[in-house]
Amino acid sequence: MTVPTADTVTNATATPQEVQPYEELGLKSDEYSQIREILGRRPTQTELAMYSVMWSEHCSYKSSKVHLRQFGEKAPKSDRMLVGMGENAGVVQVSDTLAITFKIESHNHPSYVEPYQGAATGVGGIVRDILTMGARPIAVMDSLRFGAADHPDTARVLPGVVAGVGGYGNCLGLPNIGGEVVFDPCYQGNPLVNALCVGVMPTDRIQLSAATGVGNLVVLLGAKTGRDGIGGVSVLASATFDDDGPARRPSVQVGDPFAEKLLIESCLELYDRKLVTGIQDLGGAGLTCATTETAAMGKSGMRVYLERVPLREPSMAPHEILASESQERMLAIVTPENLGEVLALADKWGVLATAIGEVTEGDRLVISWHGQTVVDVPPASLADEGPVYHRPYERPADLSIRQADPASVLPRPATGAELRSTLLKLLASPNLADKTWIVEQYDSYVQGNSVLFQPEDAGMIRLDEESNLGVAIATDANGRYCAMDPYVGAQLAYAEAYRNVTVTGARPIAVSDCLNFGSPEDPAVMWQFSEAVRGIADACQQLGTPVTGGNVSFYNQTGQTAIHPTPVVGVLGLMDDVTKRTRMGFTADGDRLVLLGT
Amino acid sequence: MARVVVDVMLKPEILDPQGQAVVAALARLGFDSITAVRQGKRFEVEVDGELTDARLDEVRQAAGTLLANPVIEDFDVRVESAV
Amino acid sequence: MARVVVDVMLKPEILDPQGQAVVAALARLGFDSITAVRQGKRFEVEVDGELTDARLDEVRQAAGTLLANPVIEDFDVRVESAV
Amino acid sequence: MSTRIGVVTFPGSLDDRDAARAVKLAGGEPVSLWHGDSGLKDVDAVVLPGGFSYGDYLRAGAIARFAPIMESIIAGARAGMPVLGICNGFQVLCESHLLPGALTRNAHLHFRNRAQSMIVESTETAWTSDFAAGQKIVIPIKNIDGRFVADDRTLDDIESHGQVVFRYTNGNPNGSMRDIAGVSNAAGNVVGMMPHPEHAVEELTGASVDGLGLFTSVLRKLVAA
Ligand SMILES: Nc1ncnc2c1ncn2[C@@H]1O[C@H](COP(=O)(O)OP(=O)(O)O)[C@@H](O)[C@H]1O
Repeated sequence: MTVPTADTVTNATATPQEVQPYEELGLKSDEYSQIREILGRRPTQTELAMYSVMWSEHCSYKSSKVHLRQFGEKAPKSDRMLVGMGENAGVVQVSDTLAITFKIESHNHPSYVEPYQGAATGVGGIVRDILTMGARPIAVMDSLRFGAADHPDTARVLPGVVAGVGGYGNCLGLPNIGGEVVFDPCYQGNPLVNALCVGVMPTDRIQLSAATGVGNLVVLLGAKTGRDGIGGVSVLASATFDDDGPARRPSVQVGDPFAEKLLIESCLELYDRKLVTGIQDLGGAGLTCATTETAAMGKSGMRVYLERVPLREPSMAPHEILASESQERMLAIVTPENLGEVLALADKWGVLATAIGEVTEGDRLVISWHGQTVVDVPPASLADEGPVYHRPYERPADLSIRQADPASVLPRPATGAELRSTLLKLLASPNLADKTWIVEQYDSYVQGNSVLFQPEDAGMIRLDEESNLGVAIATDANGRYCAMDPYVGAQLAYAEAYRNVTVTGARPIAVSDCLNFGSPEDPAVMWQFSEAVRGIADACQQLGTPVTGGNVSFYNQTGQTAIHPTPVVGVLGLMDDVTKRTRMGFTADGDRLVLLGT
Repeated sequence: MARVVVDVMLKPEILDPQGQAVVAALARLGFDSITAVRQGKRFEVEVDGELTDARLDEVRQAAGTLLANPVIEDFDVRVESAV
Repeated sequence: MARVVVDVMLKPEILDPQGQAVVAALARLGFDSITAVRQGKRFEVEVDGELTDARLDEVRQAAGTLLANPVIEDFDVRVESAV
Repeated sequence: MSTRIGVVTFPGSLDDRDAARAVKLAGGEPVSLWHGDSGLKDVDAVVLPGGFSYGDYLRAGAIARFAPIMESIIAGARAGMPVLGICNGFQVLCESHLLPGALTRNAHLHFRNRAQSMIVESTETAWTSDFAAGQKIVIPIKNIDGRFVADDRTLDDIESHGQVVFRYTNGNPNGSMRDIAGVSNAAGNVVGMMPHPEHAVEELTGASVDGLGLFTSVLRKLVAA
């Protein structure tokens, strides 16, 4: 194969006037100018692709950052927090020797395009986040929202999503211990697929993502890199290939849970043998994100040789290799002495491992491809110093009208017959109906530690067979409440998850959230978002449980119509003795029923 | 009655974990002249009555709507002939 | 390099729930001239070097040992030709 | 000296730790065996655990069947060593032709996870002597390729020789022919079953403790031998 020439740093310096498709890549003209200013020249094509993905809403949190700060500022004091927000997932201490990490994340849009693979890779992604922290993943949950139950497209999306969540999680050997299924026409073109994973680790095995130690090697573990999920940067393709080059640019990622299972086992063995000094999973924005974030976190430089990256398709261009979202990959930082052992261990599990670069002096990320330098940037400018927006927000104009029409004005059933028909209507509603046909597609027994699972209000997992220490988790959300009042609605979701954990006997200690909203460019949506965040942060303070991590998903809307604001809240509780758990059902004849609360 | 075959294969650039697992197993078993395997689906479709152009078209449409997901798969429709 | 195709289908007497599900779904979608569907697997196998009889035999053996389970499946090996 | 029961880990095995826990709770000594090794470490019996070996790609159990360790296990099984295949392990044993029939996609095409009732039909095997014939037990199932199939002659044959070990009752969860949940070889030392006895060994986490019987049966037999 002859190597096509790439747009190099030298070339970029020499051709400042070249017109670049930054708008097609989703960058605003002031963002583009900012990039030129940072670099002191125009970006190379590869650099432009990297900035475009790293400065996207998805990676940079540019619209949500200013609001999310409240989670830190208002956080109640907790001496359990070993790792806070900022790393891949927060870590909380649960005993002298054990720590827990958990997080919830969305994979909404991909699940609409290809329900099975979208949902499957959503599970795969959150599991890698947990693995990255040094934890063994021990359970998953899924919080799902679809359009009307009787809409034909729901018949396409729902079975695929459920099969995908199950197909991936079951194959990894992760018990599914709970979740939600909600139907509402507002999710018709924007189903929500939020997956949660929880993992456990000895406190001395926590891993961080910083690339440190000049001379240490950067090792790529796992699957070969293909053209998965590079839809965003495909506009650059025409500049690289002539017309007969590869035409299709799939933005769909295909999951390989078997590869991920091997990745999990090999990484856990790497951690136990203390063979890595830093590690980061590859998710959105693939290698771009992993290299810039590890370098920025370590406040170091990095040198990467792209031609060493094992490719599924040899014709891939540098920007494609860097933007690829091929699944089941991790990036590890390894000392040169340990490299041999790392490669041998990976080989034992049948996992591909390749040294693709090294940690360097200074603060530049330099990437070459067949001897041509295609990237030379300060990594922090991509990872941490992206644009931050204070987007305008404004209370939606129709909110007062909505609020003027509360449930309390609806007619109440007055007779026995009316009551009966109301009850039957409720029982027949898809949102209240039995979910067995969904949850029985998920393995709830694997690992042999599932103490509570469907149909219980919260899932509970035993962590230690000797001490019977365990954790309970529940996720909840109510988009309709939030549409009426996002501040109170988010707090109600929080309170519900909190209660669901508490009724098992566990004590809530931490919160993770997944904030699903419409377009941040719509001031009404931005208002809903800011209110929901404020609601959760205030609730954290009142209830004394901090947010340890989460995820924001914007642009869940069709045309001008956004979904209901849907913050999903997951609460984690600690159970000192899982044999003392309280089940949901009646246990003995003659027991009294007592109603607590208002 | 006629028999039409629809072959559905993952697009070449889409990851095919099954094919990869198969080729690795074949190598372990010593079948080493086999260098690559891709796994897809084969549907044998029976069509009522004579195989008119319209009916064949219907099969093609069925393939594009249900048998294959064009986002990740290519398909090929052909009238079965003795091999 | 040569490409050999291996088709693997469930034996006719073995229930094929996938095929049945497909035909039911097609009927719901209004494709009613399709009366039966059976779903099997198609493997595209790349063979190194020239396709000698010995190499083709190797593929046949691979099909009988690994690609198909003779308890429930039949297989067919053929050299790919343009359609 | 305690009785050693090997539990094999293939790439993609999931219930290996659970099988080891069950062996221990029953009073045996679990010994982990690696797919790539060929020695059996002097174990007295072997459990092939559940999971998705090799991702269940191609066919469930088809690739694991050719793992190096399987040569020793096949030889041991032929020589009378007790072998239990659970779920994916059952699939591996059928693919190895140590057991008759095959396991195919569930008739409803879905993965199914539930606590399932079944009847113990044969107490003559190495793994079921602690049960009473006709005993009804509850054990979880969780699989997508669990539908047992074989031709009519084979089915008649194994029924007449008492090789049907477990039969589903109160509803067939996957369309298995003649409601078969587990079978044995003619000698009774090799048993395969889709339900997961290792997930029915503790009240706290299992659907029952009925699964312990399989492990206590084989331990009793081995001690007596
Ligand atoms: N998508 C899902 N994944 C896993 N478990 C689910 C899912 N949806 C519902 N469940 C579980 O099914 C049970 C019943 O759910 P649901 O009817 O929503 O009850 P509730 O209204 O009490 O939350 C709960 O245990 C819940 O965790």
